[in-house]
Amino acid sequence: QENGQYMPQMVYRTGPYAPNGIPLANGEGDYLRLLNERDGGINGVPILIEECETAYNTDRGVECYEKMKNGGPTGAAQFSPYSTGITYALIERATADQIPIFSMGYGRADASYGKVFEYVFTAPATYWAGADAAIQYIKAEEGGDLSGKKIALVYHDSAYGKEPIATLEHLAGQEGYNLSLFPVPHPGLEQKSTWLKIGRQVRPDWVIMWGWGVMNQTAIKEAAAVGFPMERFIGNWWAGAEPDVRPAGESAIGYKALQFHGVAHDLKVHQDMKTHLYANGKGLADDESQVGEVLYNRGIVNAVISTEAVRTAMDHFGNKPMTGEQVQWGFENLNLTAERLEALGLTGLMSPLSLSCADHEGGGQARIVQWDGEDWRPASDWIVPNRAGFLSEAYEASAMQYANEKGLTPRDCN
Amino acid sequence: MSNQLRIALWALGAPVSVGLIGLLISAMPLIDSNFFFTWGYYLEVVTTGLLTGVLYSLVALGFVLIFKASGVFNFSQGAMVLFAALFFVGFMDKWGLHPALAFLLTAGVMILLAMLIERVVLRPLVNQPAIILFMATIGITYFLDGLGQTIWGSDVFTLDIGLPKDPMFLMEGTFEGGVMVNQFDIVAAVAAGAMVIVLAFLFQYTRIGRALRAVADDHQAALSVGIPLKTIWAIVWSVAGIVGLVAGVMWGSKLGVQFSLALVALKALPVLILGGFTSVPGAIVGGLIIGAGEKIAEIFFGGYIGGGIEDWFAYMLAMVFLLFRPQGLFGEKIIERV
Amino acid sequence: MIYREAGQFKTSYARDGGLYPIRQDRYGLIVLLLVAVFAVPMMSEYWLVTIFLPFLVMAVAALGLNILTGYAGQLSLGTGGFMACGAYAAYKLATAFPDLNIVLVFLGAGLVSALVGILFGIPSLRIKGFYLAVATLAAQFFILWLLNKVPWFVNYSPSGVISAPPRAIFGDIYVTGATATPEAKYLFALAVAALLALAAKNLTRCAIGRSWMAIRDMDIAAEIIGIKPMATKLGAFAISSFYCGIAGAMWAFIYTSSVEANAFEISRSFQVLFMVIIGGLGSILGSFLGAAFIVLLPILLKNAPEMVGLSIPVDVIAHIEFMIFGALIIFFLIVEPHGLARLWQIGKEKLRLWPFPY
Amino acid sequence: MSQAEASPAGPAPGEVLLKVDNISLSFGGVRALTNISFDVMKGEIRAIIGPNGAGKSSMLNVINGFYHPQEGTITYKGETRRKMKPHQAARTGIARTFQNIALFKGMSALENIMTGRNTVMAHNPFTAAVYLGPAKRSEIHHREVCERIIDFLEIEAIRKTPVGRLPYGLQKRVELGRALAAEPEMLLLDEPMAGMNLEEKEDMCRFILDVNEEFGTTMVLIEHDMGVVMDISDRVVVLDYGRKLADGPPDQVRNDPDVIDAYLGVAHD
Amino acid sequence: MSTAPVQSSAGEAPGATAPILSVNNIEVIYDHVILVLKGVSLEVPEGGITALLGANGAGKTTTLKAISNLLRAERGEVTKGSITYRGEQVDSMTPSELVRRGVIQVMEGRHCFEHLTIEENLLTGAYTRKDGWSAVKESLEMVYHYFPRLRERRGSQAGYTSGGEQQMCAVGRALMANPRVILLDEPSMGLAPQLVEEIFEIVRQLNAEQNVSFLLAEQNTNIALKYAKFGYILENGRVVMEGDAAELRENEDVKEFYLGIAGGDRKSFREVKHYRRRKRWL
Ligand SMILES: Nc1ncnc2c1ncn2[C@@H]1O[C@H](COP(=O)(O)OP(=O)(O)OP(=O)(O)O)[C@@H](O)[C@H]1O
Ligand SMILES: Nc1ncnc2c1ncn2[C@@H]1O[C@H](COP(=O)(O)OP(=O)(O)OP(=O)(O)O)[C@@H](O)[C@H]1O
Ligand SMILES: CC(C)C[C@H](N)C(=O)O
Ligand SMILES: [Mg+2]
Ligand SMILES: [Mg+2]
Repeated sequence: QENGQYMPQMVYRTGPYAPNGIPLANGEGDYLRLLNERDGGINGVPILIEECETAYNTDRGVECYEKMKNGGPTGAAQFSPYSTGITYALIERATADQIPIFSMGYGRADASYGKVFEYVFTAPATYWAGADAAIQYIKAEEGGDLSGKKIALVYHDSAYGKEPIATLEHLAGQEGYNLSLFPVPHPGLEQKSTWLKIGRQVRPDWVIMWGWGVMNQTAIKEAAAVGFPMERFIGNWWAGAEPDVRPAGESAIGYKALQFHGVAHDLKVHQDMKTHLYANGKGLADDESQVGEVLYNRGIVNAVISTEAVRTAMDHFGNKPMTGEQVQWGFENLNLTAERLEALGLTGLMSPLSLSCADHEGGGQARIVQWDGEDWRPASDWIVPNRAGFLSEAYEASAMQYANEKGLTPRDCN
Repeated sequence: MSNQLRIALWALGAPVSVGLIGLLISAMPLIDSNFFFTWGYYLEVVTTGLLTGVLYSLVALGFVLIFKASGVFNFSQGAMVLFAALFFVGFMDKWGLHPALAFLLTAGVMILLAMLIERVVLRPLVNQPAIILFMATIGITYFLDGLGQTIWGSDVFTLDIGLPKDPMFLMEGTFEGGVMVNQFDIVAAVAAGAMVIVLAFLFQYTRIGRALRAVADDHQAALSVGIPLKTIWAIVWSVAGIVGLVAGVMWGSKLGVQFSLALVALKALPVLILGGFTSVPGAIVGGLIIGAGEKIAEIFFGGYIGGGIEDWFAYMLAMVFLLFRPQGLFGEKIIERV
Repeated sequence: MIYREAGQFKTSYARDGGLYPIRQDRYGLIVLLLVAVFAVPMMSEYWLVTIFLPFLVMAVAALGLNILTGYAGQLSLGTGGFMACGAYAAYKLATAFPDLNIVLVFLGAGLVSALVGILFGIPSLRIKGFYLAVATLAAQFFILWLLNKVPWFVNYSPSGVISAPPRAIFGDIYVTGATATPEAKYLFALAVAALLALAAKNLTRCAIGRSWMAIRDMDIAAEIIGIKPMATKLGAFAISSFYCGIAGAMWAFIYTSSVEANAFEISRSFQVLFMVIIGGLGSILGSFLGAAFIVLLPILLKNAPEMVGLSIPVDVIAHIEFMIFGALIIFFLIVEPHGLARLWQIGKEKLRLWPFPY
Repeated sequence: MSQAEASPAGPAPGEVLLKVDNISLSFGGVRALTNISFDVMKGEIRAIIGPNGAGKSSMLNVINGFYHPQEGTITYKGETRRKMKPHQAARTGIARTFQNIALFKGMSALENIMTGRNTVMAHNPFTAAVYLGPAKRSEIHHREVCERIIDFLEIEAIRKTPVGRLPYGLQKRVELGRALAAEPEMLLLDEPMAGMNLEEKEDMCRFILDVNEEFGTTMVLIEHDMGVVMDISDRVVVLDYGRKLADGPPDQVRNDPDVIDAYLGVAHD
Repeated sequence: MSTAPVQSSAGEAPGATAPILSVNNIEVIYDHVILVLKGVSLEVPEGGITALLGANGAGKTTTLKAISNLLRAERGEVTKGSITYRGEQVDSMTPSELVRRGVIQVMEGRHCFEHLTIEENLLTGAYTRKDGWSAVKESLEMVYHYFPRLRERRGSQAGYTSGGEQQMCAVGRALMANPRVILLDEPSMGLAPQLVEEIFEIVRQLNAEQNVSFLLAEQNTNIALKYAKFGYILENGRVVMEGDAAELRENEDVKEFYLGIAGGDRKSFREVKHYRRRKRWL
């Protein structure tokens, strides 16, 4: 068997979510390839890359997991399922198999509580943190007072879309706004009634969307069709990429979205991609111009965090392929400082991050960006989610409930 | 009762029932003081529903054609819509062809496809039970989904044939805020309507039409009187393919062209059973009822039970109608004899 | 030559009515079971968990649908909905009564689904054929919606995801939950599937099965010779949903361990329908063959290029897999519209005549 | 053939088993039956004849509850009924065969015949699923009954053949077997001999007569072969365009000028 | 039988005139395993009426379907031998081509189009005709003339007509194609006695006036031999006897097994006390 660090990728390049899944997978894959091409792998250990198609489908995700978990000399370093549903399905298995699940900006928010969820990592921000950031932004836009305002949540009617509800409800109690909920059944092709109701009856001050796939572009089109102002329409970070706005054309101009990383096209990492991969025809994307798109960048970020976790582990355990258990250690001791990011050519794309045994989220920040018809432009500063306050309490409470149900005893992190 | 008569009755009865339902709903604020109702809004909901319904009909139409003509429940209609749309945008975007040319070329592709399906799938399966043919069309579905995407990829294509997209406000004098309708929907509805009328004529009043119905009843007997199944099937599937193309263009410019487009077929199924598998006008009437019904239900009542009820509501609505007319509103009566 | 029944005389109706009147078949089955019990668990975890488990679970679902569609002739696309019922009912039962034996949990889940099945079977008294098929989609969509909407079903978990609590049989052999070994899960699923298959075989070879088939083949004539359409159809719905419910519970508890309602969406219903049709309508064996075909084929297709050393991008593989899958469905239908089970039977007939062609 | 009326030994003649009174049935504009009345005595073979489309089959459908007449009553075993579901009628002892063979195509001959016994078999899904025990006993018991019917109809060789593959004549025979399996008191036969050759018709007649003699089963028979009708029936009703044209013993009917006109064409010997 | 003009000699001996249809030693298998015809040969002379007789399951229907190429739709196939129509191999033609060239089959068991009205059923019969609406109309009138009952029920859906009416419809539908050769499969089944006579009269008339050839599978041996000129007897997938209709009628075996008049008189059905021991030519 080939020697190297086995880094399997779960991707969806087919099915209803393919338009969003493809750039994600390309970004992640390209970064891994870049490391191999440019640096000969991680700390000299080549990366063994394998893709498995899940079609954003939970049982195929499980199948991929089972197929790949023992790959390579040491088994899978980590899994990034790119689906909240798959994440849920894998948490127990992966914990039993001692393989980290890296659910970056999705999955179970309470998994940030590392004492219970040893093998799950949520860096840099969870949905709960995201929801909080969105409300903070709205509050600022409304001049600091939300009481009596109407906010609507349009969400993918699945485990994913339901994640922010509790947070938004909690904040509604605190801030005094009115929350109305609009579930959109998968895959979200038909949203006429949702938007007729929003645009002509409820007429909320703001709409937040937790959407994915076609649902996003359909929502933007329908919102435009009922004349809802794009400036007051905020998607979460999975509803704020080029495939979501481009199909809506002109009408998407002004649409906003939450991001946990920056917008950037010409960082060093992108240049490297072009010179080391695309110049030799080794890039995954059809076209060089796709390097630097939002989801592509997100794929890079995902790969950066996971490979840096591997590197951290290697620094500790030695430069050889790491086992899942060792990578878990790497994640928990990951400290991506500004300098490190600069060295990786990522300044502007990522903010610093530091994880620990107890905190698997790492303190990421979020910002609002806006679509101008050509590109995304920052529309706010970096927002710090209220982790010091209610969020960490909520994580702990929810995680403890999980522990109780499963009969787990939280570990001691000191 | 003849179909013509029934259609006339519907034409009269529909506005009346829309009004009556409106009256009923307008009484809701008596029960729930937060209930939102204005006549303008109600009309908006109804028109939106009707216009969406017509688009469902357009997809349902493809099903009807093939069912009527061969007794095959063509599950691949949705895939054909996607396939046609993929080729259409593919020709436009990747090859840079003029829309009209792309349309013609795609129509050609669909005809080719129809001939292929006839040769490879239908001919060897002649005289097999309906469920087997149904299954075969599911096979076709997979094949087309795979083929279309292998050729053109699974990205979203934006399909813009220059139809207007902005909302339009009617009757602003009568209702506060006017009644908002979508121009695009109107264009689509007109196209669908025209299509239906032409097809209804073609199939009801020509020699071919009769032969098609004969084939649907009994393949073997149709063969025995000399009806060339080969040609008939190639024709029908071609027409269904072209209907699929039109539906693909309409839905594609609404939703963008990508995999999920095939799923609009699921929205056409309740339309289909409500109208009756065998009736072209039924597809339209069914579409209107389902479209308006599901929108009214979702918008006015969905909130009470958590929302997102459209999908099953359409099916339930269709089922309720079926309990009274098991063959659908305009379907051919199911013959029960010993 | 090998397959000769000559010389095997049946001297009583009891023997003739036996499960496998022909000796070769009987021995074949025993060997198969022995292999399944002793040899298969030696295979790799990957095989057990991603191939054999879903195969067994889906085979149970296919048995259920085959009873309804293959035997009783009621075309249904609501299988996913009934499976979901079973999964959620099992979850509720298991969490509400932590001490309840897992076998009873499964039975209970089956019964709940059976009730739901009866409810959604009522339209079948009036609606037939494809109209019924589309009407059963109402069940499919409604059940999923309901499970998604009412938090009680998921014990108020905000995500709507249920995950199987660990449960054991014979005291300490865990068959569900994270600590259960793949072997234990597999053997448990095997036992459930085998028992259910036996029960299905029994049901279909006696009076009940005959009344189902009568309704399927010619409902009016069946009624005229005295078969009660209502009892028969609803009975078929009930038993079919019972099977599907257990399959759903197995899916949630043994196979994926955690599900959201979406796991049972419409494509699941279609998947089961494929199994039934490809395997053979009205055949118990067919349910298994169909399930094997539909579960194995995609995995095979997905891994085939790798096995022969080709590296093709996953999306291209996925698309080609679609195409091949579709083409194979059509191919098999053309070769034998009555399914794999019939192909098997014809094969046997040929063997019997061998070496003569007919 | 002069002994037509001399009913063979059987239950006391004269006892009316079935009486239809003033039955009228129409479908939209089509009047299938107009004011039909006749009766069937216990143990007799009663033929219904008439031109095509006269309403014969419809009459049988009325008797076993498949069609519901707009007017008129049916009195069966002394009980008058108006509307009844076919399966209820079957449970009162009425069995039938069909003009267009209505066998269950997916089953073997034996299974078809066993299905005929459904009205007398228990249906308990729980015991059936386990099979051993009560279900098995019942299966075997009923199987024996059916095997007797199979012997009687001389179709031993095809008992395991799927009926779809059988030639027409044998299918008709299996259908008769299925009806007999219900041990009916009254058997409605709709053209049981259509599509048979002479030899097979003779066999069929023999079966009908034997059943009639042995079990005293009352028969209502529709047939276009006048030879058969005149030879084996006790009394004949003639329908024409939904009306009753004549009713009486074969000899009388065959010489009735109206009947000759409307149906027989020429006097039949 | 006074009308038979010039061609009356056509049926004398097959082969004397070129046969319009000839079946040479064909073998038919259903479902790849069920061998049904084991070498059947027969000929239909131009302008002849040929009867195909035999017990149930002998293979009459199968033979007809092999000729009209409908076998494929039943998953049956001709594995040996050949069938020619006017010297051309039939198996290269689709059923619809055959109909266009004048060979049409009336299928056993009626097979009407249930959802079409009687009149629409009849009109589908004229699908392949190219000679204009008025000619079709004429044929329609002719069919209605033959079967007045059909005229009465012209507007009813065929599925709701009586068995006999459907049989008339099936025969009428074939006549609408204006065929040269008609393969009639049990035309008399389910018809009232006077209609049976009528159907055969129609056969004779078409044969005599328009020189239409017939291949006739019939259980009613009596009447079939009365109208046919030549007959074949099929048993178990083989032709066991053939000859002029008149000859066959005199044959003792035929008399006994098919006509039921062995030893002089016809027996009453009531008196057939013993079951006949079947004698078969094997
Ligand atoms: N369900 C129905 N709907 C409409 N018309 C019907 C229906 N059933 C029977 N008819 C009509 O009623 C008349 C009588 O039909 P029926 O089947 O009773 O005739 P029959 O005497 O059995 O004729 P045959 O000897 O041809 O079988 C026919 O004209 C038929 O078309
Ligand atoms: N589709 C089929 N599949 C299998 N076997 C068949 C099929 N059709 C006919 N057979 C068999 O072929 C044999 C000949 O049948 P065929 O219908 O040709 O007989 P026939 O002479 O027309 O009889 P009948 O007088 O009953 O119509 C029969 O034994 C029958 O069981
Ligand atoms: C890319 C995905 C992780 C986003 C997705 N909608 C989810 O399941 O959370
Ligand atoms: Mg009749
Ligand atoms: Mg025949």
